[in-house]
Amino acid sequence: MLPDQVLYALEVTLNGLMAGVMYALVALGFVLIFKASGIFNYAQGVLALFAALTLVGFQNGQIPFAHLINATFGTHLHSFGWTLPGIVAIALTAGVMVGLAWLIERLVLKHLVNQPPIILFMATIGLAYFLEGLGDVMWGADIKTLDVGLPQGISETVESATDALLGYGFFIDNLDIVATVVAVILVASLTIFSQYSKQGRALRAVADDHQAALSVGISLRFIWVLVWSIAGFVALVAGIMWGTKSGVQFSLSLIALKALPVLMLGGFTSIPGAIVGGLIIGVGEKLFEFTVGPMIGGATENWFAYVLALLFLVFRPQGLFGEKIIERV
Amino acid sequence: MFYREAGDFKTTYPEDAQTFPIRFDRVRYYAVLAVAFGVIPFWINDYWANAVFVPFLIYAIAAIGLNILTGYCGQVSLGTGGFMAVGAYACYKLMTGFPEVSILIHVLLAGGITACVGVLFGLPSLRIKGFYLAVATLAAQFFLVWLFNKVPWFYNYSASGQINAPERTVLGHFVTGPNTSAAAKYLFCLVILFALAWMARNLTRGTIGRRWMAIRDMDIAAEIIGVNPLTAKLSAFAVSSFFIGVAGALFFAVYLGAAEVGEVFGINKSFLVLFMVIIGGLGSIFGSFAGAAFLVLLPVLLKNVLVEGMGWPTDLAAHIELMIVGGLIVVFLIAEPHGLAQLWRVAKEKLRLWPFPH
Amino acid sequence: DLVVPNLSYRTGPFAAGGIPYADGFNDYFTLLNERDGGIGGEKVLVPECETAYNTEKGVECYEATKGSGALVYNPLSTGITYQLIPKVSADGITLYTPGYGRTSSANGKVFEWVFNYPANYWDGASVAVKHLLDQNGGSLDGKTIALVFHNSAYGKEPIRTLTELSKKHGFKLTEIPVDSPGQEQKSQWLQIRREKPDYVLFWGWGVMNQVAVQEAANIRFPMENMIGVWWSGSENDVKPAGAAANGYKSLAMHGTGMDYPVYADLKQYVLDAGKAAGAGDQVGSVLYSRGMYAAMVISEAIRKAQELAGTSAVNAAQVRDGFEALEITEERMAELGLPNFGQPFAASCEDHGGPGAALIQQWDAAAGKWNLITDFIAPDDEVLDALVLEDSAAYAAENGLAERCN
Amino acid sequence: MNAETAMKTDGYTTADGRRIGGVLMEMKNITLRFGGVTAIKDISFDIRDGEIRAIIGPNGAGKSSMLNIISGFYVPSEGEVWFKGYRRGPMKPYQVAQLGIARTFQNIALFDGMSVLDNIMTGRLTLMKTGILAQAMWWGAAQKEESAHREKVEKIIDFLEIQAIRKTPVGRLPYGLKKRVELARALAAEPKILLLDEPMAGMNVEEKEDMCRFILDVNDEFGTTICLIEHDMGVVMDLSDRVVVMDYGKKIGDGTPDEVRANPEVIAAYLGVAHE
Amino acid sequence: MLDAAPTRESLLEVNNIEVIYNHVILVLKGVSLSVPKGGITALLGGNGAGKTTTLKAISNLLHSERGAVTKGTIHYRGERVQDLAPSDLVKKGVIQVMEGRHCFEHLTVEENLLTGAYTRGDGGAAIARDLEMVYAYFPRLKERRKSQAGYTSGGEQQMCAIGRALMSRPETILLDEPSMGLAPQLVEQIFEIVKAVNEQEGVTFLLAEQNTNVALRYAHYGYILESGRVVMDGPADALRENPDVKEFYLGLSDEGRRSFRDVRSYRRRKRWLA
Ligand SMILES: Nc1ncnc2c1ncn2[C@@H]1O[C@H](COP(=O)(O)OP(=O)(O)OP(=O)(O)O)[C@@H](O)[C@H]1O
Ligand SMILES: Nc1ncnc2c1ncn2[C@@H]1O[C@H](COP(=O)(O)OP(=O)(O)OP(=O)(O)O)[C@@H](O)[C@H]1O
Ligand SMILES: CC(C)C[C@H](N)C(=O)O
Ligand SMILES: [Mg+2]
Ligand SMILES: [Mg+2]
Repeated sequence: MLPDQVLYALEVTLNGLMAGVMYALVALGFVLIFKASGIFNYAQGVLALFAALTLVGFQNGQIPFAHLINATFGTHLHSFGWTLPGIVAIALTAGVMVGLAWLIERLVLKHLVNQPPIILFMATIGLAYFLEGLGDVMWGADIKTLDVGLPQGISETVESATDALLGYGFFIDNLDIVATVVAVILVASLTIFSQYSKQGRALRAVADDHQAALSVGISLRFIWVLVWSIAGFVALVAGIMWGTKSGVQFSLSLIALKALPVLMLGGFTSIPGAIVGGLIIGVGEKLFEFTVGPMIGGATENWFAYVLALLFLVFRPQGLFGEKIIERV
Repeated sequence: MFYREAGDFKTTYPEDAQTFPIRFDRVRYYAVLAVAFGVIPFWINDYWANAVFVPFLIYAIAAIGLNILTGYCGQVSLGTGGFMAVGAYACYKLMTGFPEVSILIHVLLAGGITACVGVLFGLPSLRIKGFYLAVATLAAQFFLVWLFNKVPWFYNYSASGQINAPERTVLGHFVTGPNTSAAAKYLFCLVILFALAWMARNLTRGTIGRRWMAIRDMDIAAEIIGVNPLTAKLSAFAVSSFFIGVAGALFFAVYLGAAEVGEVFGINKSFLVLFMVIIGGLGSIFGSFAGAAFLVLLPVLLKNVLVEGMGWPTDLAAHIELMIVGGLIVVFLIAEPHGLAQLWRVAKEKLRLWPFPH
Repeated sequence: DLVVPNLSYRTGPFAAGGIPYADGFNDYFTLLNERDGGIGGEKVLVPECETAYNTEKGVECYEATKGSGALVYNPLSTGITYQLIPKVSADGITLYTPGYGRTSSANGKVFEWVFNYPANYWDGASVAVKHLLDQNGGSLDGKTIALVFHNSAYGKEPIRTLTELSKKHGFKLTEIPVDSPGQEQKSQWLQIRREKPDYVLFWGWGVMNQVAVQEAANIRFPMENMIGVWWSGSENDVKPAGAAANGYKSLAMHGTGMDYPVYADLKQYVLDAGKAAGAGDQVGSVLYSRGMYAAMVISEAIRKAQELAGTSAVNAAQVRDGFEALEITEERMAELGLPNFGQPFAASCEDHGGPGAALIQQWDAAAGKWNLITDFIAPDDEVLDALVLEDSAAYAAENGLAERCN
Repeated sequence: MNAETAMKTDGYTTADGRRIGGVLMEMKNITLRFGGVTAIKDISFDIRDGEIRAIIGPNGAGKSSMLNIISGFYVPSEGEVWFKGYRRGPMKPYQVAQLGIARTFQNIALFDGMSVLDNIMTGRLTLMKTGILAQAMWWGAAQKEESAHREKVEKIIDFLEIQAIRKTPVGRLPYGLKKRVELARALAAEPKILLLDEPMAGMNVEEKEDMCRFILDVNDEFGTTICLIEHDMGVVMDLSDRVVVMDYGKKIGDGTPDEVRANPEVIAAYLGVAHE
Repeated sequence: MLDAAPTRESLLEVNNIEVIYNHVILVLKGVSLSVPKGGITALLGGNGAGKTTTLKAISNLLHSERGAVTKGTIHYRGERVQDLAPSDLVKKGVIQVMEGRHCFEHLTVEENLLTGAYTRGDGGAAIARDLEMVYAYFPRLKERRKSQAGYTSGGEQQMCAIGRALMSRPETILLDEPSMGLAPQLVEQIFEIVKAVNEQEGVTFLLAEQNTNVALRYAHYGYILESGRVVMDGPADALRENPDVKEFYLGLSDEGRRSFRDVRSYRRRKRWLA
């Protein structure tokens, strides 16, 4: 039998992998948009929050903007009084995300064609603020429980299996297992889409040069609506996972910060990079917290991922699978 | 023809290189100075100082600092909050360690210490570029905040982990602590801002500024024509961090009086200052002022209008405020990606032609 | 008019807790205004200012509202409290921080303007340990207790007391910090799963609460061995975990639920009259009750001040005197429609901290309610008093303050 | 070998009577590979003091890559670069610039955010010395230095006739003027060798004539050695003293314009028909 | 070379347009052009004359540069096209090859070419055939097909940009300085391609060129732009015979071509309108 410390480390590693998958789900949305437009979309986290809020709102039959309406008209509206099954609510929310993508293109991106990346980045931060406010005004800032029927809690199967095998039952969260399956499907299908389809090629062209893309007849509008819709859908998936885990409320948007180091490590433009980066970061930070954390006072996870990614970038400035930064004169 | 430069001829190069080559601008500049130093201190009260002027002055320093790094040298940094924390904690340690030394020296030293830390975290910029660098600077942000939260030496082992600014005076007037008068706070920050802004202007119009801008616009070409990227980038990190450190020190010592690192110097601060720089205008000192003023005033204004004016519940007002701020940022970027400073320049160009359209 | 600003947070990461508290706080004053025409005939104004639980915004709110004749502040944040202590002392405005804030401000000799009765964090830590002592036949020798805490001024508060108590009772204390906001606590709970502490004490707030309860359930930590502070014991914190949260315990400073006579009035004058501060769906919840409790104490202090000053239009200094002379008795609470709601206490020049007793409540997931499982348990003053003296003395020295009340 | 003397000894006189000095720069057996692609294969040639040396060849032949090697941006996979008689060790591009090698770029590389004046001033960065503190204070030294260099730059501005656009941000300039500003920036460095990568692309005849004039004058007045890549054979043949011809990374010709023009291999690979 | 006489039917009609950048910089001051169907029309003029701006105004790429057409109209096949999205214009058959190449750096050469076929719906086989055609025109591209465009040489990028436009099977191509940076042989070759495509496929060309000499040899009609105005236009052969054009744009004086070395003084440009 393996010594305890090794078993613990193994358990931590496994859980790190699972946490990594959860990060990757968020990172994926970033990658998509970056790949397709060179925009570093800070609003991705808020998009996930917004999706989750909308989902819960639909599910519980909440009346959107009830608070605002009540404050202005002195009414007492709260709920339509119905509850929807999870799958219907998810479909409706996906529709909302497409609408949102369309609006974002209309109102924001369209006017910022050909601007330097930092301006676009700032615009997405503005967008993040706006959406955060909108989500709260629409659905209220109180905490909500999200339940679309995903299993949660320790996986008995894994525990008993490992217990029988190693004499120590590993802890794995059922939700994480579901997340892994979903992430694998997402990554595979998105990779195929972007690498081998005509639209995928157009996405990458747009990221390189807006003007040139326009000049060959690629419709930025279409590409952007498409890609923001997909990113919105990915955000919805991330929102469901994280919302199930920790409830739907403001902090959900902060998961974006967990996704950034993943992104750096994997490379901003690589879909598989998001998942590999996620795994490395997940394992890295959990193992670090497990081994070194206790010696230096713990709570290292917030920065460790970043420092790890930073050190890595020093050796490979475009991340693991990112496109090489072209340096020519 | 409201705005004219005709008849303004320069006969020497220094004259041509001055900050406000046009007489009209120069006059306006002196007028602003006169009001800032001669009128406002006599009129200011606690509310105006704390809600508007002091934060504006301090954020302006930070914004100039970040503008040097991001606007002039092209290195996007999201670590501003962390660097401000360095300034604040350095200042705190100095104030408590050497109570007999003047606070002014402490503030400047705090800037110096921040500059050193900034250089350290600037080192990766030699390899890492663009958004990769921007995200990488978050490592500084999170690590520094963690450090100050974790190592009790930094907060003098206080139970809560908070730091409190002891009372200090300059020329016999309190400038820190609860007994500080509004005017003293204001003037102290104003003087420092004035000196730093002047220095920033000098740096950016001279050789070093050109090095920075060359790196910003095209780093490879810059290196080929003889700019050493190492010294250029690191000097930008150093100068920028110095400014940000001073801002952090003032923010803690003069404005807040006490601080808890994760709260005050969190990532939101980084974004806020970056916003100021971008809304104001990248690569423009004036823009830093404009951006700081805009983002300090806007929430105050919105709060007053929405809560007091329209009587909305605070939460609704706060959410709507968020929407408005976010929306305005987007609108501004669309209207003029080069910021308020550019808007101002275009307005001047139009005025010059006025009443003819072109 | 009497101005009692409400520095609340209905937005940001901690809104879920801030909203019910602010609702309770506001509704109680609305009740007084509607039913009694205010306090002593003076209407109470409660201008609200949004802090988002952010210290900087909190200070801004303070500065923005203090000019309007504010009498007392209750910012609902330890961080903001620390910032405001020097400011209120300079400005001469009372700071009331029930169940949070700087613990040593219980020492009225040093903190003239700050009150934190009826209980503070050190009391809480001590009560929790006492409860565990009771359960273990009076000895915790050889046990381990893990403290899972919000990595901020707030979360760090109990550490000093617990360290002291661990020496006294021979248990081993493990500190496990969680960075704000704390929606990812996997490593912390894996650590707990590995180290198997006998008990977990929990100092959380915001999303951190739900995640911790959920994760504790996930690793099948026995819920009845986990005790949260009173800020980690609201319905919001346990409901998301569903049945798994059953048996989770937390401290409480007061009763909860709709079984108090005051709710009849509240319903009549406030809720049904459409004057409720919030959506009205929080009434009777733990945090709503707490907001109401704070409002009740403040209004009683003002009443006392009016009595002392002989005028109903009291100023900030007079209100402070009211706080210092305040006495809340069993009878008074019954009169107010809150019989047995909280512990009776009386303040004095030295004592701004109250008796510090607390209850233990336990979550019944099936019934969806908190059950009180103990009576008020008094803290271990023997240990605490010394600590309070030490900490407040340090503050006095730092700020060159002379002791009062001598 | 005493390179210094070798450099001084040989030399030649051009058809129009200019005296060309010894070898200033020598490329020895340069090979450059990018992954699988070999951009340059074993090329050697020299540049003599005071001459106008052209590099020509079809697209993708490796001409720009050669300039990049000279200016230190690419490191040759094999081979040596000799400058002023010494073998140049591994150097960063900015160190090469400090040796007195300035250049322009095929895809204009101006600093878009700066005015024309500032762009040209950047050319002088290698010559400016005041410290950061002095600059922050704008003390005498800093200001004096600034003015002195400004004067030099103004001369170049006059010389290239771009006075009118001095304060215009370069981003707004049309292509041709940008090329001229780039030349000005390179000239401002007072280089020993000036490397020009297609300085006349995108110009009409008239503008090319102006540009030629500038190049000749620089060469004449300042004695600057010039190494130039150009696709306009008229310009190359008229201006240059000697021409290197590259094709697919190999050198296929080297000599005076007349020799090159007559070289059948060059005609086949590049010129197509014998050029006028 | 002027044997292929274009039809008289005008395909593209630019009527007195004015363009302003950044709300203040007036660049085109009333430019009118008419591009006949099936013809090759050249747009000539010195640096900064406004050739690029004119082409961008036609293809609607201005607004991404903060420029706007503030006056005048642009009609394509009699239809007003000013408010169309650039991609719709491509669908209508107008494609532009931008000045300064603008290849997609991170895409391989082949992928670059394929993006050119983005708007086409006529199936993979046809696209593959055209790809072979482009490779036949530019063998160099075939060699570098798997390299990222960002790492190819200037000339290779230029070929890539032109090939990309051809891939869209356009009706009209707007070519901005196609000869820039290309070896002389290739310049001729490109114009031969232009001619071939024009003659065999009836594609209409509007090209902005600095290389007046070549341009006028291949074009049917020419416009000369100066400081944002059309200062002269006419059939190409007529322009070639014009003494001013000869002197200023073709570099020919009465004695024929001068050596560049012999230009001893800078020549003051004669302005038709200044
Ligand atoms: N950094 C690089 N990575 C990969 N390949 C490169 C790189 N730089 C140049 N090449 C390749 O080397 C070859 C030579 O390129 P170079 O730019 O030197 O050509 P050139 O002679 O200047 O051509 P042109 O006249 O078209 O500018 C080209 O095929 C190019 O694709
Ligand atoms: N984005 C812009 N902002 C401001 N001015 C511009 C902009 N683009 C071009 N201009 C100005 O418009 C004028 C015409 O430029 P344009 O690029 O159309 O000339 P061109 O004829 O194509 O010149 P070249 O042959 O050098 O390419 C120039 O004076 C230039 O300064
Ligand atoms: C005041 C309470 C709501 C608890 C809070 N976390 C604090 O700061 O103490
Ligand atoms: Mg080249
Ligand atoms: Mg052009």
